[in-house]
Amino acid sequence: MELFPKIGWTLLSLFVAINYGFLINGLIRKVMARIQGRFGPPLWQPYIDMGKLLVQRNSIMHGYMHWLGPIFRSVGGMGVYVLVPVVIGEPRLAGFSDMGDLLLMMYFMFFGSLGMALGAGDAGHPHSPIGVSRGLSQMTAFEMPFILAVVALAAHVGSFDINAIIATQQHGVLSWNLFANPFASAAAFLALLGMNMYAPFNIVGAPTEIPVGPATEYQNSYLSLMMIGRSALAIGKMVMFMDLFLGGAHSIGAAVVKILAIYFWSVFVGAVFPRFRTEQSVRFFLRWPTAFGVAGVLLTQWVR
Amino acid sequence: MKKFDPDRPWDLTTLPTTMAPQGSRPHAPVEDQCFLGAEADIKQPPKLQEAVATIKNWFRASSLNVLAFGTGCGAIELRPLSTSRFDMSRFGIPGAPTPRQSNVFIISGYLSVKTLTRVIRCYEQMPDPKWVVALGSCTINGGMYWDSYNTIKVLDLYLPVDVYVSGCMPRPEALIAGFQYLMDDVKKGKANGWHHYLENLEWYRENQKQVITDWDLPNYNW
Amino acid sequence: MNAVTPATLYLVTAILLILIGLAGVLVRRNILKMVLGFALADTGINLLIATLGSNPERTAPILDKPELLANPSLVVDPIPQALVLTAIVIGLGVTALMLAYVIRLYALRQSLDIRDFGRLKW
Amino acid sequence: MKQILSVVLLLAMGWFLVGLVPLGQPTEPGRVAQHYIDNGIDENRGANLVTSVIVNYRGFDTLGEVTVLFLSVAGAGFVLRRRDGLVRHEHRPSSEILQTGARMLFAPIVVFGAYIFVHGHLSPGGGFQGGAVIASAVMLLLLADRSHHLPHGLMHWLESMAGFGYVMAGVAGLVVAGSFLSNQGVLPLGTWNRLFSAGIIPIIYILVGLKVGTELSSLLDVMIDTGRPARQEGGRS
Amino acid sequence: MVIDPILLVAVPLGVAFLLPLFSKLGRTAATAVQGLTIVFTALVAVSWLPGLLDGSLAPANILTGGYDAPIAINLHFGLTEAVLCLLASLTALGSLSYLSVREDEHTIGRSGLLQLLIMTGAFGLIMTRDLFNLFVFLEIASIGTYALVAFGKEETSLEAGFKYMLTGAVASIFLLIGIAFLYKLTGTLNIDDMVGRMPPAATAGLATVILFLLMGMAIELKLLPVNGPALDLYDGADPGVMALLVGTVVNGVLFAFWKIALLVPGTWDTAIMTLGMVTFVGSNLLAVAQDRPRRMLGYSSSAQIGLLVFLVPLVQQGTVALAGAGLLLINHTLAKSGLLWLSGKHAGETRREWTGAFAGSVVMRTALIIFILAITGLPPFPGFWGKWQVLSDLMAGGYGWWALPLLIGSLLEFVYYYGWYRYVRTPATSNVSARPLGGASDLGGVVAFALAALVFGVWLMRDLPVMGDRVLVFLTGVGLVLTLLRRLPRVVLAATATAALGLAAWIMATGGGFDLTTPSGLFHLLIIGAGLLVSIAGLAGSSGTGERFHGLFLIMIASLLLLVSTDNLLLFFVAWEVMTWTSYLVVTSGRLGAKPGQLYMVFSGAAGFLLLGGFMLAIGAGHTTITGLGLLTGSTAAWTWGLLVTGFLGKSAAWGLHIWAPGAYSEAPDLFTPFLSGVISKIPMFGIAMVAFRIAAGNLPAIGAVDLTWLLALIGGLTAFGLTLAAVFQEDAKKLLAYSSVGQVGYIVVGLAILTPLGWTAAMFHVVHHLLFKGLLFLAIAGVIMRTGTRTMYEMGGLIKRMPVSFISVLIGIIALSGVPPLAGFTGKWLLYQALLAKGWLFILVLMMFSSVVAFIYMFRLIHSVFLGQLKPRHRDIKEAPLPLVISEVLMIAGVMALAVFPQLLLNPLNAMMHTQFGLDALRIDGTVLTTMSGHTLNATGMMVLVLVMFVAMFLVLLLVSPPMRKIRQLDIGFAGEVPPPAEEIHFASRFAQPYERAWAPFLKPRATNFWRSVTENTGGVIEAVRKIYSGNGQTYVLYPVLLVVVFALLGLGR
Repeated sequence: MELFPKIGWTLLSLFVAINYGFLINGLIRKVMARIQGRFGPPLWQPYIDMGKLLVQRNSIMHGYMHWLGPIFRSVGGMGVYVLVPVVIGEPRLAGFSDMGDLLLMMYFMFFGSLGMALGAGDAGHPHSPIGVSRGLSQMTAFEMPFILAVVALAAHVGSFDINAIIATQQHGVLSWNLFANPFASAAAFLALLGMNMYAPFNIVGAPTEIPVGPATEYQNSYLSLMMIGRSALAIGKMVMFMDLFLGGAHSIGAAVVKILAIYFWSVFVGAVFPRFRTEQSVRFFLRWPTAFGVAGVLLTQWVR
Repeated sequence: MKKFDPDRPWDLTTLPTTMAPQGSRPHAPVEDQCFLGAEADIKQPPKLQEAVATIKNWFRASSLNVLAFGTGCGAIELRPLSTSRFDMSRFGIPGAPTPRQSNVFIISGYLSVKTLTRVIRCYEQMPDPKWVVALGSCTINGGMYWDSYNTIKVLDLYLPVDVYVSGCMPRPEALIAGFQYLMDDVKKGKANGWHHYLENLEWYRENQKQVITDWDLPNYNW
Repeated sequence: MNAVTPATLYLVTAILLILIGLAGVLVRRNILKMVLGFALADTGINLLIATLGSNPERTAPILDKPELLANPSLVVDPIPQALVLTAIVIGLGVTALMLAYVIRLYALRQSLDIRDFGRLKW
Repeated sequence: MKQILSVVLLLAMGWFLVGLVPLGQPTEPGRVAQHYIDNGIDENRGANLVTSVIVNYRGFDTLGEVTVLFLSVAGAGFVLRRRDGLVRHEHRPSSEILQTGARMLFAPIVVFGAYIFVHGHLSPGGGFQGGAVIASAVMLLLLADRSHHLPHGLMHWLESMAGFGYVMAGVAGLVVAGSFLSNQGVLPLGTWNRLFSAGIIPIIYILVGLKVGTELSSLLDVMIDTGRPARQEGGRS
Repeated sequence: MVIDPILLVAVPLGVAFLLPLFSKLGRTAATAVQGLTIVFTALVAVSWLPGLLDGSLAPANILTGGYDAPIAINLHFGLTEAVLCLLASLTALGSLSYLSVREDEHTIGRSGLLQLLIMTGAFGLIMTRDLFNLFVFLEIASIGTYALVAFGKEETSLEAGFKYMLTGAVASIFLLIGIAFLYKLTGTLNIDDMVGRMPPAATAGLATVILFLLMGMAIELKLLPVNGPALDLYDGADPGVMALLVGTVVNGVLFAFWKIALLVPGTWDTAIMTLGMVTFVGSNLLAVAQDRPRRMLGYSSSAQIGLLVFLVPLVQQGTVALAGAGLLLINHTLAKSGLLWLSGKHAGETRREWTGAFAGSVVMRTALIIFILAITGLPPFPGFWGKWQVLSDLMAGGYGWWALPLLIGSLLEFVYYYGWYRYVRTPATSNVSARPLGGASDLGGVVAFALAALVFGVWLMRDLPVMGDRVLVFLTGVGLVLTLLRRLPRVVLAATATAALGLAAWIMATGGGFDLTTPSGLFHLLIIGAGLLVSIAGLAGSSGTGERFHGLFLIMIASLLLLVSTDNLLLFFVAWEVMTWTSYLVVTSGRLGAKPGQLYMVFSGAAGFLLLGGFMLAIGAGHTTITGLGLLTGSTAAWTWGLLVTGFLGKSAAWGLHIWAPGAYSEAPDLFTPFLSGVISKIPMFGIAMVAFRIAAGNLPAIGAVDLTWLLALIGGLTAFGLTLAAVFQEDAKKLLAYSSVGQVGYIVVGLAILTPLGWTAAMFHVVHHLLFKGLLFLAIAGVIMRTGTRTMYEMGGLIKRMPVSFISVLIGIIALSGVPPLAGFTGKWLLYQALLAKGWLFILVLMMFSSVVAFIYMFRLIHSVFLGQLKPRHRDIKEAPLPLVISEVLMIAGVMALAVFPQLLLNPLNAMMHTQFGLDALRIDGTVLTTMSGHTLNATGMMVLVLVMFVAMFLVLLLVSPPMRKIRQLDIGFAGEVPPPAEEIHFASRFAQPYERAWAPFLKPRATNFWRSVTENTGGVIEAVRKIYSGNGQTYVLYPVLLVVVFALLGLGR
């Protein structure tokens, strides 16, 4: 595909994805409220919040790194999204996924977090690095089962190429990795709980303890950029999970549904669990999810 | 006017009787002046600008983040607001744990002088525009603390109050009603306490320093 | 050993002297007596060397008589005798030095017990 | 415990040493010894083969021996160089009879010693024996009269010169015959069994005698002179 | 013109007899006469040396008494004797210069005599061929020793001397028994004559006779159980006296033993070798626990003599070349005498009291380290060549197993010598006397011997091809000069070093030395480039470098250049060891570098000996080149590979062997650490790739079901993971980077172990990239340390406002390190993971990926604690790092960015390199797209462009949507309305990863440290128990010879 049409399609796709992320966010609030017996804010409340953030009248800056942090965050989120192919056989929605493979995506996910952490650190608020410390600890922990799961899948096809992994899942629902390699899937979906940072793994921003964690000193336009980044990252991640475990999507509709399904897995878990302390969550991820992951890798080797 | 006597804090006659003088701080950019009540001084803004300002105010009114700061016994009445019975989130009013990200400051009840210093700081760290909701009689005239030696009586002397919710204590429903008023005012651009505070900062400071004898607020907020 | 030859007798005596001397060194704690033990052992060594050159059937290797000069095989091996002389002198030298040491050691610690001279160890 | 172990070990060692007894039985002289017996007179003209061996064939050993003696005297002097911790003997003057007798005996004994080392190449005895006899005379003097002082200057000079003379005699052999301590050609060998015979052997033996005499005397002097330790408390005895 | 060697004995004897008379003339006269005599003897020996060396002179047979042996005593004067006599003369001369200033009124005129006679005794011992004469001279030497040891403090010396006499007397008795019976058995006393006349070995009693003879010699030689008095002597007597003895009596007795060994039947060889080796290893082991340096030197002497005794039968059999043993002996004499003299120059009794010794004296410090390097057998000192010769002869002669204890003993020498030096390097505290004793006038011997050791060692290298290499010789020469001139201003030193390196770089560049398609070319570039960057940074001239840094640095670079370019095992090892000791010296020149330096040296020494073992196996199999290693097969190949790889891993601080690394990295001078981490830790990687894997090319057997390369990869993975985890919990910036460095080396190990073109490409790519970014990090941190004066991270903070360039350096560094796109760290990791996946080592792949994730914690921690958060008030006025540092940093940033945008710059040559190494391509590179052979693509340049575009776009967006923005003050944070406490209290940096620590607690026990601690403690316990045999009781010491005789006899060697 030519470069400029590709850029155009990618921008469009990104725009849709971010909006979808906003809607899902609103939906989550609504759903959570309903679970708790409340009415909840309107579905478009994220848009309102976003609008409000953009029309605040003044803003602060602690330092240049503080200022750059949200940019890293948004670039990281959008980067992840443009690196995944969303719909099978649809180059217009594949973004720049030809630049690299699953590894690139996995490592690019850190880009935003790293920049965000740097920016938060520059703010000089003690809660920011505390949150970062918790986040990093938890992240390394959930990466263990996730890496195991990814390696299991990659080893199965002998490649980190995401299209190759999708290709093996095109023989009916049962050929989805979710069923073909249940151990790896279990590991990955448990890791997803940590990745999405809903309860019980929301110690990072624990409100009232370390108010909103790393983002303590951010406001207004910074937050709006971060919202964009978070939406893109969430959708990108979900698409990646979809590609890895749910056989990808043949149409936009399928993608929308599958993304929603994957996302709400962590939301529903979060709705019923209290919060883990950092070391508890680290230990949690290093126990059963890791064991599942190891089983997944062994399964792959056995199948091969 | 008698000078304020720290030994007789309940003596309301020492309090300033006149309202703050105008114009001691540079005023806000033009788009907001549509609603700042100073229409006489400037020429009527274009319609488009007014429409934009309306939209902006609508956004502001629909997403009021409340700073999680309970000052007095009224704080206990805030909690039910987020429960399923009252559910203030349906108005787009979530809590915000840090002043950097909040828009509304509820002064929930009596305010001791010691707390006042914290309140001032938090208030000044909130981004503009921001609003103060005074909850309960104590914020109006001292209420049952009218003769306390370390409780302020009239909140409006120290921070610009946008909405009073009277009662001792007011029920959560009353607070929600107060919020409705606030949202109406915000939408109409009438809730301009923050602007008033900016403009009359010296006056507020003077009042604040009168009660806060050990003034140790660093002046780098402004 | 069918019969006890004189040489056997000398040798056994020499060995006994050596052993007694060494026993003195190893058992007595008085350093003066240890020195004496070495002197005794030296004597035993000297006797041993001398015996190795001895032969009861022959005479001393001093050819001061014409009949000896004519028949030199009547004399014994002169070398051990020369060696003994050297050994005696060396033994004397060592003993003298040891005694000098004993004097200074006694002056140093007011004791002759070998166990008092064990500050340097390990 | 250690003593018992020592005795046991010594007995074991003795048992191994006794095993050597059969080796020590009389045998014919070895090749070298036979050479000395057969050719000793021809080569050195000294009647006393032992002296020939000591001074000529194994003269290098003897030089070492003299050195050992010299060294032990110097060493004893070195070790005893300090006097701290020692007090001088307070001695009663000995009786006049003893002193006179000792003085009377001194000269004959010295002469006897000289006789022994001068005739070392002819009869039993030699420099060492003669020197020892001379030293015994000195000891007699010292014991008889504790206040007696030896003429240190003279003795040092004699000591040094005798030793140096020995080395020079060796060097003379090196110069004349090309071999250190060689007896060939330095002095005429003379006739067998005469006083003036055997080349430089008597000369060396005289030097050795002087050397040994003075060395042993100095040794006695050093030791007698040190005094006894100052008596103090402490220490096992 | 040669002088008759008999005068060696005659002249000193004659002078000695006259010396009492000379001393009446005055002290100076006596000393002058004595000195002249010794000089004369030295001249005698020297006059023979050239002729004997080139064979134009035949060895002299000197007659005494006018008759030839066996009728009279004869002396022999050949090359060996000449060398030994020369050594004896020189030592005597040095000791004269040392002792003459220490005479008191009692010793004047007396000790000189004894010294002269001891020397003479040694000459006699060396030259005589008569058994009884040998005994006489032995006694002369011994009696002289007995007397002379009374020199100095009586309190200790008399006690030691008396005990020494007691055992000496026993030795005399034993020897006389042996000599008398041998005469009886053979009828002659001449040794050469006797050899032909020895009765058959089965003769009854012969064994007992020989046993007594040998045991007498064993006592004189001070072999293991009977060396107690000798140790006391080293402890108690004046060191100058002991130095004299080492050069004269000890060597003489050793040569006497050589002669007596001629008489001993071959059946005794094993016993002698065992006794010698037990002495070598045992004494060295006991020395480890020794706290008193002088006594430690005694143990060391004992050990060295044991080694030489071990070699005597082998040399006589012709298995080992005499030259090998001779070099060891010369080395020992030079070094040990020098050490003893130096030990007398300081009043310290225990090692602790040696703290900061000689701090004021460049000469003494330099001499001390030269002697220690020499005695521990490092190149270029003679001991190294000796050891190499001996080891190769042992291997070739089928005595390979004996090399094992030899190497172990040598390693123990490292432990205690560098343990001692550690205290010397530690800066003195006020309550320790650091004043050298006795002025500078007695340093003649020390200086001469140090120079002699150096010059002789270098002279031995004259035939090696290395001397022809201009760059090496030039760099080494400049380095030596700079080392000696180290008191010049640092800027001058740094400028000279930079200029020299620049010149070297230019020479190499014009000579095609930087051919990146060959491993040596690549490493040449890395070494010279990193060297230049460090030198440039050194121009800052402040505390980042030790005073002797620049000179040693140049020598080190020369050795590294040699190391990566040679094909010769010997040269490789020489370069390796030179690199080891130069880097050790640089590490110890850090302010607190002494203790970690010791650990570094011990582990490096162990690594070196493992390599030596591996090389020796190869040499034993007949291969002396690195290419020759490829011809090894079967178990030899496996063992060689194992030894080499273990050695290389030890030097690169692989997991389990890493405990030296953090200390050495962090305490090394700040500017050296980048080089240590960037280059020196890569050299073992070069070794694994280019040396060890010559073997692996397909004929490495598997151990059971485990593939050896998989095992290596596992070790690499554990290194990466374990040390990354350890880095997370560090509070010290340099320690954190140190652990990180070592962890990163684990990635390279894994890459190499994969043994595919792609894996090696990944490894080599990482080598280069790690050098760049870790050098950058270390340099930036060095600048920060320089400015803040602390290494503890939580004492810094907020420095981004004061040191922006350093911040950017660290930022780039950690992004590169983390592997986050778009910097080249990702490219390296991508290559590695692709290679691992292709190889199918899944769990190692997981381990590597997981480690790289864990690394995020410490990376953020580093940059946050130092640069972000709250600026401390005391750092409010600090400046950016000095300009030279900034220049170096900018150059490195340029390098990192270049690799990130155009990885093909490096990957193209690497591809070519892999093609020559494997015959296969690793990658296909079309423009900016990398494609592995299995068809996976990565577009690093495109990635970079994408990220940059998005970044700029979002930047503009933020600018656009932001309301007016205010830069607020530092402490204006939302602190619950409170006024924040001072910056120190709200900088969250201390114990940053505490929750993580709690979660990992069961895995965080310092297992490696505990393991090594338990090793040392258990060994220490054994040593403590064993060394109780030296009870200090003279009687016990007499008992041991008797015991030894009985034991040997009971073992069947007697009777």
